[in-house]
Amino acid sequence: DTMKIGISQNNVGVDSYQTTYEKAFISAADANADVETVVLDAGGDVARQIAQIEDLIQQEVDAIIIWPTNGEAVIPAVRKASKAGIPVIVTNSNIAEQGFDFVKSFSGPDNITQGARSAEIMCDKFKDMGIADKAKIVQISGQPGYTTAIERAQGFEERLPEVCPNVTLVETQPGDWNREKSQKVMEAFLVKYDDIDGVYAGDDNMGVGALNAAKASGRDGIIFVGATNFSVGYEAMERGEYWGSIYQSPVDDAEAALQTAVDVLAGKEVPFLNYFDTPKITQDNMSNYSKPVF
Amino acid sequence: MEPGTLSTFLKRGAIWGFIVFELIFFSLAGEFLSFSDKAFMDLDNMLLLFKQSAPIGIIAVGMTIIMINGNIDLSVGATYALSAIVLLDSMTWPMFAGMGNAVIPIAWGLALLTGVVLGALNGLIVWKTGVDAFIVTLGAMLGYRGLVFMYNGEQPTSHLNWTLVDFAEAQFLGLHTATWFLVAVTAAVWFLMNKTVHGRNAYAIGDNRAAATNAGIRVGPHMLINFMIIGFLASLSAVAFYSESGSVNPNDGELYELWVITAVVLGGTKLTGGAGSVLSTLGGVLAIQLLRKGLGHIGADTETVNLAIGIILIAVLLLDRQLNIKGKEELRV
Amino acid sequence: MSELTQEKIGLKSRRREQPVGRFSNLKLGEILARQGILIAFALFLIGFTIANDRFLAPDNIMGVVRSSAILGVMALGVTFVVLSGNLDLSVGSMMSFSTIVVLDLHDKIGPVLAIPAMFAMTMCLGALIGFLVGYLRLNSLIVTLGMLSAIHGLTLTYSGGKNMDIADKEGTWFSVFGQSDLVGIPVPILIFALLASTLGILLAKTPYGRKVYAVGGNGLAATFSGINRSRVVFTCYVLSSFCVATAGLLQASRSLGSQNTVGQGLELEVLAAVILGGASLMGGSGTIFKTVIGVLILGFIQNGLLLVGLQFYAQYIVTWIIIILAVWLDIAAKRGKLWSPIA
Amino acid sequence: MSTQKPALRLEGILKTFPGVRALDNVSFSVIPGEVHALMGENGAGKSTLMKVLGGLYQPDDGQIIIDEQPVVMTSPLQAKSKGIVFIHQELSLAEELTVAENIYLGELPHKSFGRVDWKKLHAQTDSILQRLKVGFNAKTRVGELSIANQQMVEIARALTVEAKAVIFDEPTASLTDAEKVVLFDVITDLKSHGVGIIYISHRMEEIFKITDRISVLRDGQYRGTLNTAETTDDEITQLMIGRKLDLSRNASHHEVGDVALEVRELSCGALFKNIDFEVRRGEVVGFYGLVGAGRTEIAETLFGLREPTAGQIYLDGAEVTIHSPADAIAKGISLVPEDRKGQGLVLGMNCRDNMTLPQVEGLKFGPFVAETDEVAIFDKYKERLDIRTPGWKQTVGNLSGGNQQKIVIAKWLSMHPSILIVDEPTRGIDVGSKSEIHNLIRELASQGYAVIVISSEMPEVLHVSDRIIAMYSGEIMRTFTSDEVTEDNLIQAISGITSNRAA
Ligand SMILES: Nc1ncnc2c1ncn2[C@@H]1O[C@H](COP(=O)(O)OP(=O)(O)OP(=O)(O)O)[C@@H](O)[C@H]1O
Ligand SMILES: Nc1ncnc2c1ncn2[C@@H]1O[C@H](COP(=O)(O)OP(=O)(O)OP(=O)(O)O)[C@@H](O)[C@H]1O
Ligand SMILES: [Mg+2]
Ligand SMILES: [Mg+2]
Repeated sequence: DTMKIGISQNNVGVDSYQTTYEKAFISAADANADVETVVLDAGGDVARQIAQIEDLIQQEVDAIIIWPTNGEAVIPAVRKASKAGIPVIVTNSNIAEQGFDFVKSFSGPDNITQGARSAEIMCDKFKDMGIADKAKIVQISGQPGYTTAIERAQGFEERLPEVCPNVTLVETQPGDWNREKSQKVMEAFLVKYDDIDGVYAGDDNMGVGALNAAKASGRDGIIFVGATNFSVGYEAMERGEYWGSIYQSPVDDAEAALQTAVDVLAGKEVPFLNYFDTPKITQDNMSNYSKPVF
Repeated sequence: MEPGTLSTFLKRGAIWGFIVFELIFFSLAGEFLSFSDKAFMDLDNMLLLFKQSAPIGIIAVGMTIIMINGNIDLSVGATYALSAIVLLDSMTWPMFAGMGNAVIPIAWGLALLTGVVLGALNGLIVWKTGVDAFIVTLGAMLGYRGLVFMYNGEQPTSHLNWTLVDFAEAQFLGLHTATWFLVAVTAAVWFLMNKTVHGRNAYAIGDNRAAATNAGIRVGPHMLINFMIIGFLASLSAVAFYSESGSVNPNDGELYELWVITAVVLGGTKLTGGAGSVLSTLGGVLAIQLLRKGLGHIGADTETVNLAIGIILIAVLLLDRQLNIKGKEELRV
Repeated sequence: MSELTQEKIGLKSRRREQPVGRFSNLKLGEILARQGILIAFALFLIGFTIANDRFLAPDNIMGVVRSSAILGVMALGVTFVVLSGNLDLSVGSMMSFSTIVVLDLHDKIGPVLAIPAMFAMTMCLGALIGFLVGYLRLNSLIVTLGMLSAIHGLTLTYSGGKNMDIADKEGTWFSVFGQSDLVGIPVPILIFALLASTLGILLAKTPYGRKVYAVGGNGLAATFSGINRSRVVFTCYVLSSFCVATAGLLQASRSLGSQNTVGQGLELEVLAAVILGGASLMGGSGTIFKTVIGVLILGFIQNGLLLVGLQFYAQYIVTWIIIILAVWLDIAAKRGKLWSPIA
Repeated sequence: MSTQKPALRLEGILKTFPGVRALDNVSFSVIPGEVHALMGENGAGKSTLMKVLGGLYQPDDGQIIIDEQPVVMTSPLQAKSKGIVFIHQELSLAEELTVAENIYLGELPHKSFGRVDWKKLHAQTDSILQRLKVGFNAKTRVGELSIANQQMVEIARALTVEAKAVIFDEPTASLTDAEKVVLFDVITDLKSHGVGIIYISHRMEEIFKITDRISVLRDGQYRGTLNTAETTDDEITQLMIGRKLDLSRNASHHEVGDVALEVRELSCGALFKNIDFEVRRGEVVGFYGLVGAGRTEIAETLFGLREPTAGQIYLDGAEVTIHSPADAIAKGISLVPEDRKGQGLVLGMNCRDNMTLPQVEGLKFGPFVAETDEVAIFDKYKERLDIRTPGWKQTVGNLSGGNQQKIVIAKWLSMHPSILIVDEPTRGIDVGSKSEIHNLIRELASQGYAVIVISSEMPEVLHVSDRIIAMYSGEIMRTFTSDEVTEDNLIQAISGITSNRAA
C-alpha cells in the first residue's frame, strides 16, 4: 500500500531556495515507489495554508508535512490533523512550543545558528584584518515578518557582541530577500556612512545586491557575509569579492522532511528535533563544497 | 424591474455558470489526477469551501459597497492585520487580567473598533481633501502596514485561546462559525444596499456623482459611512479568522486587496461604480476559492497554479463576453 | 412694451469685439497652481535636505535617479495605458520575465541576439494583453491581474524556479546598459531620459498621442471621430511592454543575474508613480512629464527616508503621509481651495 | 403683476471662472405663479445664474433673497429645502437606478431603520408618471429609456415636492411635440398652484406660448425684462444679441449636381427597413420623423457605425461598404452626432483638440501635429460660429451647452466632407447662431456638398431642406420637395397616417 503524503510549503515562488526545495521534494518522492505526494504552496498566506491543511485532512492523506508561514497560527490546524489521526511533520522552520504536542517531528536547519555562525565568520575575518576593535557594519535583513528573517537576524545580533564586542552594528534595514531592493538599501548606506567595514545579509542574494552597490560606487575593502549560500554568492566568493556565508542545502532539507515522514509512517522512532548541519563556508574553505544549485 | 431581484441576479450569471463548470471539471479531473478516494463534491469539502471563502469573502462584500459607491479601498489587507493584532494582543493586556473568557467579547469589540476607526480615517481623508480614494488607500496600505510593524516589530503577535479556537472551529447546522459570519454579512449588506435609503444613495453616487449632488445627496457622509463599513468588515474578517488561528504575522493580509477586488469584479461590479451586487460578489469569491481548492485537489504545482489562475480569470471574462454578446444591430464602437 | 429696467436698444453691434474682451488672460498664479505637484516635490526636497546634509550631494542625486530609472521606464509605458483609460498590473511580473529571459539567452545565444529576442517575447505578451483588452474589450484590471499570475507561472516554468545568472560576469559587454557611464552620466539615466523625451513628444505632439487622450477621455466620442479605439488601446499595451522589456534589460544588465521575483510588487509602485504625477485612473488626463515627477518623488522619498535612517515601519508611515499630502497639494492648488467641495 | 411680492430674488450676482466673467452684477426675480423666461445667447450665463440659485455655485458677490430673507445658498440640498427645484440642462440621472429612484433621488420615502418604502415610492411615482402621460413605469431602469424619456424623468422631479420655484433649463431641447404639450400642461398646472417658474429656452414659439415675463442676459450682464404679451421676436432678439436677425433663406437656389450618395433597400434589423433615397451635390435633404423613427440609426449606418443587414450604399455611383467611421471619413462622409456629450466631445480635452480630432492625422508637420494649423482652424470657426470661450485652451466641459454644440458642428464642418450628415444640429443653440448654422448649411450645399439634416424641429427642416424625407417607424413614408411640403402633410406622413409612399 502506498503512503499518501501531503505537503504545504510556505511560498514557493519567492526565492530559489524554496523552488529548489519543491523540485527536490518531488523527485525524492518520485524515486520512492511507496510514496504518493500532493505538493501545495501557501504563497506566504496563513489563511491559504490553513485551508490547505484542512483540505489535506479532508482528502485523508496519511501524513502531512508543513513548512509554516507562521509558527503559531497553524497550531489549531495542526491540532485538527492530529485529532484526525494524521501525523504532522514540520519542515524548515519550526512551529511554536504550544504546538509540539500535535506534531511528530521537526526537520530542518537552525536559522538562529546560521545567524550566529555568520557573526563568527565576520568576526574572525575582522580579527585577521586587525580591525576587530573598530569595525562598523550594516545589516540587510530578509522580508519583515518572516520567521527565517527574524531568526537569522536574531542569531547574528546575539552572537556578534559575544565574539567581537567592539564591532558596531550601525544600522539594519530590510532587503526583502530581493537583490534589487538590497542594492538600493546599500546605495543609501554608502551615501550615509563613510566607514563601512562589513555587510551582513540575510542571504547571499541580498548580499550580492549590496556587493553590486559597493562595486558601482567604487568602495573597496568591505567584507560581505551572508546567512545562506546561493550560487551567486558562491561565484562572488570565487572572484574574491564576497567573504563567506552558510552552506545550507534545500535538497537536504527536502529529503530530510520526506524521509522523516516516511519513517514516522513506517513506525520508526524519530528524534523530535532533527536539525541538519549548516556549516560555514568562506573563501578559505570553499573548495570543499560544490556550488549550490540555486 | 426592482433592483436586486432574481432577474438581475441571473443576468450577471456568468460567474455561477463558471462555478458549476469548475465543480464538474474538478470532480472529473479529480477522478484521474487526485490520489484521494474522496470525491471533490463531497459535502464536507463543500462546507469547507464556504468556510475557507470567509476571510476574503467578508472583505469582498465590503469592497462591493465601496466600489458601487465609486471608490476603491486598497488598505483592507493592512486593516485586517492590524485588527488581528488588536484582537490577539488585547486579550493579554494587564487591565483585562483575571477576566477569564469574558475578555473575548471585549477583544472582539476592540478589534472591530480598530477597523471602523481606520476606515473612518480613510473616509474622512477622501471626503475632506478630495484626493482620489485610490491614492488615499494606496497610501494607507503602506501606512497601516507601518502601524502593524510598529506594534510588535517583525515578530508575530500571538495569543492562543483554546476556548476561542473551539468556538471558531465549531459547526452549527453543519456550517462553520466563519461561514455563519459570511452568510450574516452577505445578508446584512444585501439588505443595506437594496432595501435602505443609504444603499440606494450609494448606488446613485457611484453611478452619477454630479446627479447625486444635484439631488441634494450628501456624498461625503455616505462615503465616510461606507469606508467605516469596509473597515468594520475587514476587522470582522480578521475576527473570524484569527479567533481560530491565534497568531498574526505582520505581513498577513498582503495582496488581499487584489484578490478581493478580483472577486468583486468577477462578480460583475463595475470599477467605475453605480452597478454591482453582493450576491454576485459572493459568486466571485467562491469561484476563486474553488479554483485554488480544485487545483490543489488535482495536485497542480506552483507554476501550473499561477498559470491556471491567470488564464482562467481571463477565460471567465471571455465567457461573460460570449454570454452578453451584442446583437448584429448594435452600434459598432 | 414692458418696463425696461436698463438700457434696451442702444446696444448696436458690439457683438464681435466684446466677448473677446470679456475674457482676461490666465494669470501666472493660475498657471503655477496647475503644477502643484512640483511645489510638493520641492517641499520634500527641502525637508530631506534639512534632515540629512548628504541628501543633495550630487552622487546621491545621481544614484537615486539611476535606481529610479527602472521603475521610471516602466511608468512611462503605464502612463500610456492609464491615459487610454485602462490599467496594467502585469508590468512587474512581465519585467521579471524579461529579465530572466534575457539573462538566460545571454549565455545561450549571446547578447546580440538575446536582447532582440527578449524584446520580441515580451512584446508578444504585451500584444496579447492589448488584444484582449483592446479588441475583445475585456476588463483591463482582471486581464492584467490574470496576466500577473500567468506570466509569473511562465517565468517559473522557464527558469525552473532558479535564479538566473550570467556565467561570465566580467567578460560581457552586456553590463553597459546598467552599469556604465557616458559623458559622466550613468547609462540607465540616459536611457530613461531618452525614452521619456521620445514618449513625451509622442504623447504631446503627435496625432497618436492626441488619439490616446481622446480614447481615454471618451471612447465613444473617439470612435465617432474615426479613431480606431481598439488599435489605440492595443498599441498602448504594446508600448507598455516595450518599456517593460527596456526595464528588464536595465535590470538584467545592472545585476547580471536575477531572481524570478525581481519585479514583484512593482506594478503598484509604478501605478502609484503615475497617479502621483496626476494622471487620472479614469483615463484622458496626465502627462509624461508629470509621471517623471511622480517617479522621482517616489525615488527621493525612499532614498531620503533611508538616509534619515528611520525604522522601516516609520518609513511606511511617512510614505503614506507624503503621498497623500503631495496629491492633496496638487489638487488643492488646482481648485484654489484647501478643502474639497464634496458635500 | 410687478406689484406682487417676488417668491425669490437674486441681487447683484457676480460669478467668475478662471478667465471668464460669467455673471456680472445680475439681478433677477420671480413672482409666485408666473412663468419667467430667462433668455440670452449661448454662454450668456443663464445656466450659471441658475446654478447659483440652486446652490451649485457660490457667487463671488451678490445676494439671494427668499421670502424677504437673505439666504446663503451653499448646497443643492439647501436649495431643495427652500423649495427650489432645478431641472438641469444636461441630464442629471443615475442610469442604473429605476425611474422612481431617480425622481425621488435624495429624498426616497423610508420606513424605520432607513428602509426604503418601495410601495409608497412606486405609488407616488406612478401617479406622477400618469400626470406626465409617459409610456414607462416607475420600475423601469433609466438607462433603458430614450433621451427624450430621460428628460421626462428629470421633469417629473418638479412634481415631487411642494416647490416654491421650479427652474427648467432648456427642458425641450430633446423633447418631441407630444411631450412638449405634456410639459406645458405641467407648467400651467404648477403655475396655478402659485409656483414661480423660471424657464430657459432658445425657442421663441415656446417663450410666447407659456411665459409671462422675459429677462434677458447678455455676456453675463442683465439687459432688461419684458412683458411677453407686449413684446415681439425682434425686440427680444435685439436685446439678446444687439442686432436684428435676418431669417431669410439665402443662397437658396443653386445648381444641383450629380448624385453623391445613393441608398437602396437599406435595412438594419428592426431599426429601419428598405430605405431608398439619394442625395445630390448641392442639395440639402431633411429627415423628419418622431423619436425612434430610425433616422439616427440610418445616419450611423452610413457612417460605418452599424452593419446593415441588407441593401446597398453607392457613393458617386460606385457601390461601397463602409466598415468604420474612419472608413467613412476617408470616403468623405461626416456625421455630427445627436448626443454631444456622449458622442461628440471629449469633455476633458480643450476646445481646439476637440475640434480637430477627426482630422488630426491629416494636420501634420513632419511627424507632429501642426498646431498652428489647428489654431487657425479653431480661430476660423470660433469667429464663424461665434463660439464663446476665453481661448482654445479652455476645457470643453467648461463651455456652455450651446457653445459645446458649436464645437461639435465645427469639428465636422472643418473636415470639408463631400457628404455631411447633421443629426439635431442646433439642439440648445441660440437663435442668432442657429440662423448662422442654417446659413452655413445652405452655403455648403451651394458649394457642392451633399447635406443630410436630421431634425425633430419642423421649422428647421422646412427652412433648410430642398427635399424632406418623412419617416415613421423605421420606414420612409414619403419624400417631399420643398414646393409641395406643408406642415400638415408632413405631420401626417410622420405619424404613419398617409399611405402615400414615395420611393
Ligand atoms: N465650470 C466652469 N468653468 C469655467 N467656465 C465656465 C464654467 N461654467 C460655465 N462657464 C462659462 O461661463 C459662461 C456662461 O455659461 P452658461 O452655461 O451659464 O451659459 P448659458 O447661458 O447657460 O448658455 P447655453 O445657452 O449655451 O446653455 C460661459 O462662457 C461658460 O464657458
Ligand atoms: N421608444 C423607445 N424606447 C426605447 N428606446 C428608444 C425609443 N425610441 C428611441 N429609442 C432609442 O433611444 C436612442 C435615442 O433616441 P432618439 O430620440 O434620438 O431616437 P432615434 O431612434 O434616434 O430617432 P430618430 O432616428 O428619429 O432620430 C436611439 O438609439 C433609439 O434606439
Ligand atoms: Mg445653459
Ligand atoms: Mg435621433
